[in-house]
Amino acid sequence: MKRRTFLSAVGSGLVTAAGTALPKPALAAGSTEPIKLGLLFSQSGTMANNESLLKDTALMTIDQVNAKGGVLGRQVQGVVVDPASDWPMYAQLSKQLIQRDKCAALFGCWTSVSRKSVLPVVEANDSLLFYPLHFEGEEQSKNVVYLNSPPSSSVLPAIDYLMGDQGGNAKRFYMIGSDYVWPRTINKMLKGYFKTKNIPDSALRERYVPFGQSNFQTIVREIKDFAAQPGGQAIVVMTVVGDSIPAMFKEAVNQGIRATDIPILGLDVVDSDLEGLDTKPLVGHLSCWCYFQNVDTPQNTQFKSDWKNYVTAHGLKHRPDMVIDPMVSTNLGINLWAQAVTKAKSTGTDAVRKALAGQSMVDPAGYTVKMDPSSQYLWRGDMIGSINAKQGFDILWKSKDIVKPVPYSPFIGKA
Amino acid sequence: MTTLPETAARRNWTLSAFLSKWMEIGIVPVLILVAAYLPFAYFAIPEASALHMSLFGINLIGQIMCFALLALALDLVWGYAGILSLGHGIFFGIGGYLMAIYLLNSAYAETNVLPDFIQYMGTGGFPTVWKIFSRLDVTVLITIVFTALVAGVFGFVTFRSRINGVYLSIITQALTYALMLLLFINDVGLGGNNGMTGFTNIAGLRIAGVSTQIGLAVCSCVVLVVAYVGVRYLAHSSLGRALIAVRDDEARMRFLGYRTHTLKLIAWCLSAVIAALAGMLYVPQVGIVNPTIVSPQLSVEIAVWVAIGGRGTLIGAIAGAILVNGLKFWLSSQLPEVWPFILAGVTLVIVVAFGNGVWGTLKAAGEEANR
Amino acid sequence: MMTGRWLFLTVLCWLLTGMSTSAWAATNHSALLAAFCATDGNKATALEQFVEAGVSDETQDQAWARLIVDAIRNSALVCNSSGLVTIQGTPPLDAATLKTAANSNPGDSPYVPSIVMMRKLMVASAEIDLFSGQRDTRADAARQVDKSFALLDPAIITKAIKRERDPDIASVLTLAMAKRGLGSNNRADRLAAIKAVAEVPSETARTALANFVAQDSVRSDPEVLAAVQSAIAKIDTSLSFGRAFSILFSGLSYAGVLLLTALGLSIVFGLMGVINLAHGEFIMIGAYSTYLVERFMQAHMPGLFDAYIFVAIPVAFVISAVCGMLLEFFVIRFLYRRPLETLLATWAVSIALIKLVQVLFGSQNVEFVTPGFLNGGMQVSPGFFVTYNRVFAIVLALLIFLATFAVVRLTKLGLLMRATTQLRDMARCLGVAAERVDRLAFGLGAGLAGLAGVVLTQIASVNPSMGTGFVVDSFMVVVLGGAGSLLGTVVSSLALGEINQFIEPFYGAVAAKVAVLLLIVLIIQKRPQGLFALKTRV
Amino acid sequence: MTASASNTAIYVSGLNVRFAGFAAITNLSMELRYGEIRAIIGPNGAGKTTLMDVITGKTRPASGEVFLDRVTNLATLDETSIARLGIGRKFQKPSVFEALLVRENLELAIRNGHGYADMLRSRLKTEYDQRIDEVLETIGLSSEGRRLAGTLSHGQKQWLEIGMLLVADPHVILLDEPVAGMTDHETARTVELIARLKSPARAVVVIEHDMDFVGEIADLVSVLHEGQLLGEGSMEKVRSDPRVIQVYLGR
Repeated sequence: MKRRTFLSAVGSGLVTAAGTALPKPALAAGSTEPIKLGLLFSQSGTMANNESLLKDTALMTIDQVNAKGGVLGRQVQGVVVDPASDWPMYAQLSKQLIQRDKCAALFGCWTSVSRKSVLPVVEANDSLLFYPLHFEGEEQSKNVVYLNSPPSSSVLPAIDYLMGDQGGNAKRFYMIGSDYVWPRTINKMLKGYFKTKNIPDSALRERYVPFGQSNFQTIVREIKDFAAQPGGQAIVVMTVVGDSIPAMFKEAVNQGIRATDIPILGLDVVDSDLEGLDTKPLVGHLSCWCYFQNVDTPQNTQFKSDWKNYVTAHGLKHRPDMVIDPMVSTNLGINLWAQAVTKAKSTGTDAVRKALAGQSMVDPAGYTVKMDPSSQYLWRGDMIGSINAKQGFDILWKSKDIVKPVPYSPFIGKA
Repeated sequence: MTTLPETAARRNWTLSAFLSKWMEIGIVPVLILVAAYLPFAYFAIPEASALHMSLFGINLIGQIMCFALLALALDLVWGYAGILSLGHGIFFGIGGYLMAIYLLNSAYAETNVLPDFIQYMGTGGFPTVWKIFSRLDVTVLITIVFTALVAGVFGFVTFRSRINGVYLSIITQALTYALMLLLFINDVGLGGNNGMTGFTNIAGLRIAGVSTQIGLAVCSCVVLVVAYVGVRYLAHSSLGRALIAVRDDEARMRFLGYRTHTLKLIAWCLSAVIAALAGMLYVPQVGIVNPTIVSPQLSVEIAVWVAIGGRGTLIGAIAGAILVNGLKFWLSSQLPEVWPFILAGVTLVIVVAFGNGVWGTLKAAGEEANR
Repeated sequence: MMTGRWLFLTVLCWLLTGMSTSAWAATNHSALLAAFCATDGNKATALEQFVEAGVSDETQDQAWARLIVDAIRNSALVCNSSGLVTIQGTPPLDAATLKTAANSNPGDSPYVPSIVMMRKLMVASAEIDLFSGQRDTRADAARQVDKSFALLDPAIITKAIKRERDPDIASVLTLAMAKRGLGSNNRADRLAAIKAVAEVPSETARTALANFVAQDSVRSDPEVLAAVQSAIAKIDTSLSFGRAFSILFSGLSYAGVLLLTALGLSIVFGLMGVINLAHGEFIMIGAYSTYLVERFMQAHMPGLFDAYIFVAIPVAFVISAVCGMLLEFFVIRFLYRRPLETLLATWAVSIALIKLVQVLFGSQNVEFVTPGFLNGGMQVSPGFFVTYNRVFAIVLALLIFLATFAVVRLTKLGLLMRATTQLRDMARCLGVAAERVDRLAFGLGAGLAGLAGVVLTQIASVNPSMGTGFVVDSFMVVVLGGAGSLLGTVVSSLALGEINQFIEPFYGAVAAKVAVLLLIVLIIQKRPQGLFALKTRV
Repeated sequence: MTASASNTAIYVSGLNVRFAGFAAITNLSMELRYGEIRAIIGPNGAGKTTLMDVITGKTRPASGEVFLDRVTNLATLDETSIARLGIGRKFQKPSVFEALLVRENLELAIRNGHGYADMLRSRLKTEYDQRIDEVLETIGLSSEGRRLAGTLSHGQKQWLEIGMLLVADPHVILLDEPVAGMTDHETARTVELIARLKSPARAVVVIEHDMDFVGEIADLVSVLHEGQLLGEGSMEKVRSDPRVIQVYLGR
């Protein structure tokens, strides 16, 4: 087989590394050596504090799977690497995980940019990347499993709510985001959506700040200005990420903005961003995810206590009493993968992909999530959370049932 | 380099002496051997054997070669003309981005899918300027010219107004920083923070293809060899000596009737072009280009590679780059926590204790032995 | 005639409310709660009932209503499936009796008020406060009611005005009532309202009028239209002044940051010629020292907690100064002859420091509890709102600069510093203990960076790599100002700060930064020695 | 020789130079002629070196003229162009390129900044090579040609620098304290060397403190004091000049 690879490669130059690298785990099925899962989460650099949460969640879940006897009678082993928040390194290490470590599948990435740098690698090697974050959508690869909602199924309901009576009939929208693909795409979609609601462009404003921007003086002043214009209630759709979130909130509070005057819908705000902030003046600002840790279900109580025990048992730096949506997504991802492998009786990409279609389970948010057979997106519930005085979110609104994921939003004019 | 054949007769052969004299030529066949070995190591040698190299490893070597090229470029201006540029990331970046534009063009030609950043910018297609970059050879040519032009303009103005030493370093760093910030803006139209990715083919070959990847790695080695030979020739011509003279006492050179800023400009532009070539080779191998490749961090790091290897010795620069990056790739996957400390420690020791780096020290020892 | 009608109305309202309240005391609270919790019931009306209770004369009703409204605001009120209504807490209380609740079933989550409801709640509790005993409470409440005059309940306000003893509060309330005239169709009311609203120009006032003028009934009435338009014009002018001031102000605060971060460098680089790429890390060290001080005081002397920022100033200075001297002793002093090597060495130090802090504190942002007196800000003039943390930064920057200037210009150390750093060999010959002076100078530079760190904890995010962002800027400031000239540093940071903030509103933060960087590079081309440098021999 | 002695090489008139306030040279006028060796003496801060800086274009005068051959105004040119006009200078502290070989130093001097493309061709023109050999002979470093200039003794460096002037064969040579810190033996050799520099087509200017040395070499001596010309003439004449004695020799 080596020789054939050699010839064909020389002949056409079109043989992928898959030829040599991937069949291994597929063939090895039934043997007793552990099945490897690549965990591609940064433990250093700007993304470290977020992604290391997911790394440990993944390891915890793998332990749980193994505790239940592993899959196909084999133990599962997580191979941890550190891309150090350096986007090209993600591509680099994903290659290493697939080709050198022969991982059956990858779990990883937080930012879209990291996913996009891994994408060509998993496609070239025909492997699977399980991606636990909500993101801009507009993408569908047979080599990526999307565990969180695309905007059209998570963001739009929240917008609708704010435009309704309960939300205060928002008529004007100030969109402030970090300058990269996720906010840009979200806002493009929103603009398309607002058109259908006959909201004039004069009632919209779009601003972007660089990553890690911490000075929001000018922006907040502009927001106050914007809100003072006639034409109805103004709200802020905030898609800034990371360091910028607390900075933006602080400045807004300092300049006297309250949710009752100008509500802020922070699409990427999770409990961890509120750590250390005095949230009393922030009460009422909103966020929307598929899961908030205050949701009251037995599954959630279970998951939260599992996490608490795991953190304390392994003496991890994380807060034991804080669980955020991406962690839940990671957990779901690994479990669904395990189910799929068991069903397929193989770890080969194709088999797993087939088996994955239609897999379902009950998630901590209380919904029965299920994998969309066509798009490889996960059907999940949707929630709107309202910041409370206790640095957390109260659940303001829940979708009745799981929402159909729409990868390609109809509101984004295709170029 | 300063010892000449006739004295070689009365050498007493020490290792350092041998290395310092012969490796400067010897590195050429070594690199060529590596280049020749790569495809062999992948295809012919069975996976079981220790000599076999995974595509991953080969790809790594390819990238490291690009860094070595980058270090070589910096050593030319720093080691010889005495210009410590903290802005070579700019030229690296220019090369990388222009290459990326070409790759996107050819990807579009194949798949007919526009990259997402073009889509959400809503321009509905590539800027017309990009059409020029639809062929590899043309792209390479334009990149060389363009880089030389940019470097030329900056160099001319700066050297003219006699900005040098510390000030020049700081200015170049500021410019690098500025460029990075610019590239982060999506409205600039180069993909912002995500940069550009999703390349499918280069010059008709599938970019992820084994032989393409190996080919690129080999190509990097070859370019490195060629660049090394060229730069070494220049360094040993009396133009090179003039550069050294400028480095050590620019004013004096003026009183000898030299237009020192012209001398510097020549070295500067050449170096910039080499850096750009490094970028062009680097991007298709990592499969993504984004603003971090013009981060001030990287640009300083290049200087560190050179310093560690020993500046003004070309081969030292190459050795330094290979050493540091090899270690980096190895360690940052093994024990990421420790890597920065090691790098810092080594740099400090070298800078404080052995001013002229590993190779420089070796050389000195070598000449000591010959005296 | 007009007033007559008002009088009549108010009397009527008063009678009504009076009756209802007296009727009130009898009926029990649980009915109200039931109404509020009823899935089909209208929460808004239920809330009004609570308020009525709150403003009734029965003190225990008042107290109860106050408690319930607060409970709802803090989303602590639970409508149990069992029909029982409880207030979350330990122990949970029965909302009706305020006795410890028998059992509140965990499955039931509290009622979370929507934004609209929150607005109502805000007014509601303000309205209740209007009847409290404390004057200040009433004053605040009045201001609150005035701010959201559109939502207030006229009956209650009139009642409040009637019994209000304090003329100021009363007048505020009357103003609020008058503003409601915007809603009426009576021209006189409208004109009065316009006058009332325009009295204190502000963004909200403008919004109110702008929305008002959008109505056709207003457009059709030339007199009102004229009035409202002139009012809007008046507001706009004062707002635009405010806007100009705010730009100047933010420029000033940006300049303050630049000055702080550059000051240390202007000594280390400007005077000593050391390219300290670890400068940013000294800033970071200063910030983390502040963090330690904060944690410590929170744990051991919570009483004085707010003062931690001042305690941190000397601590941060000393810690980073010591780090600086260590660096000088172990590395820099070997490199004074080779400035470019100091660049590499300090870079190495910086990455090591960053990693070290990452290992010790983790790479995430450390969050600071802002001292009370730095929270919020004040409306200086319409449209010109200054936040206290920025004022703090500016003031501190100024003080620190003056101190540094004094040290360098007036003290013996300063003299020795300038001597050694400028004519190293000469000073040595003159028997100046150059080594010690160098160390002190470098320490001073590092210490100043540390101080910058202290201030930055209040206005920027603090993490191990925070320093890298400041290095380039600081160098630019020093280079532009002219190496070794403290005044130059001030001037250049001022200029850069203002320019930057002037550009930002139009082209955004990044463009502003880039523009400034390029500008500097251009200036350097013309004046390689910076703005403030003397023409000297060689 | 007497013929050429009359024609002016450097013509300075009404020269003023200021640094941050203080006046280094005030209203100085003097002529340097071909074929003579001129010594310029004066206490520190008299403006000797500053004068050289002005002639070689290192410093721009506040006012006044500096002409070469009465035609080219040097005050408007930069160092490079002035050097290319054939004005060579030797600095006070030996400034040879220590990282280069002795030969390479001379090579740089002989190329005199012409033809960068040509410099890429490593081989040197044979006539250049011969010239360099001669000069090495003259400065007595023939056997040191392949040594690093940095390894030379102080005196040898001084000679090498003079050699660098010789190979370039300039019309005007300015020497700033050529024998400072030399042993008597070295000084003697330097005197010979400088004597060789003298030719009808060349003006040689020497700044020196060592009076005996000046006496040995100089045809004419100019005394500067506080940026002004105090006196001019033969050594004897100058020595006997009371003002000179008072401000300078007196001490």
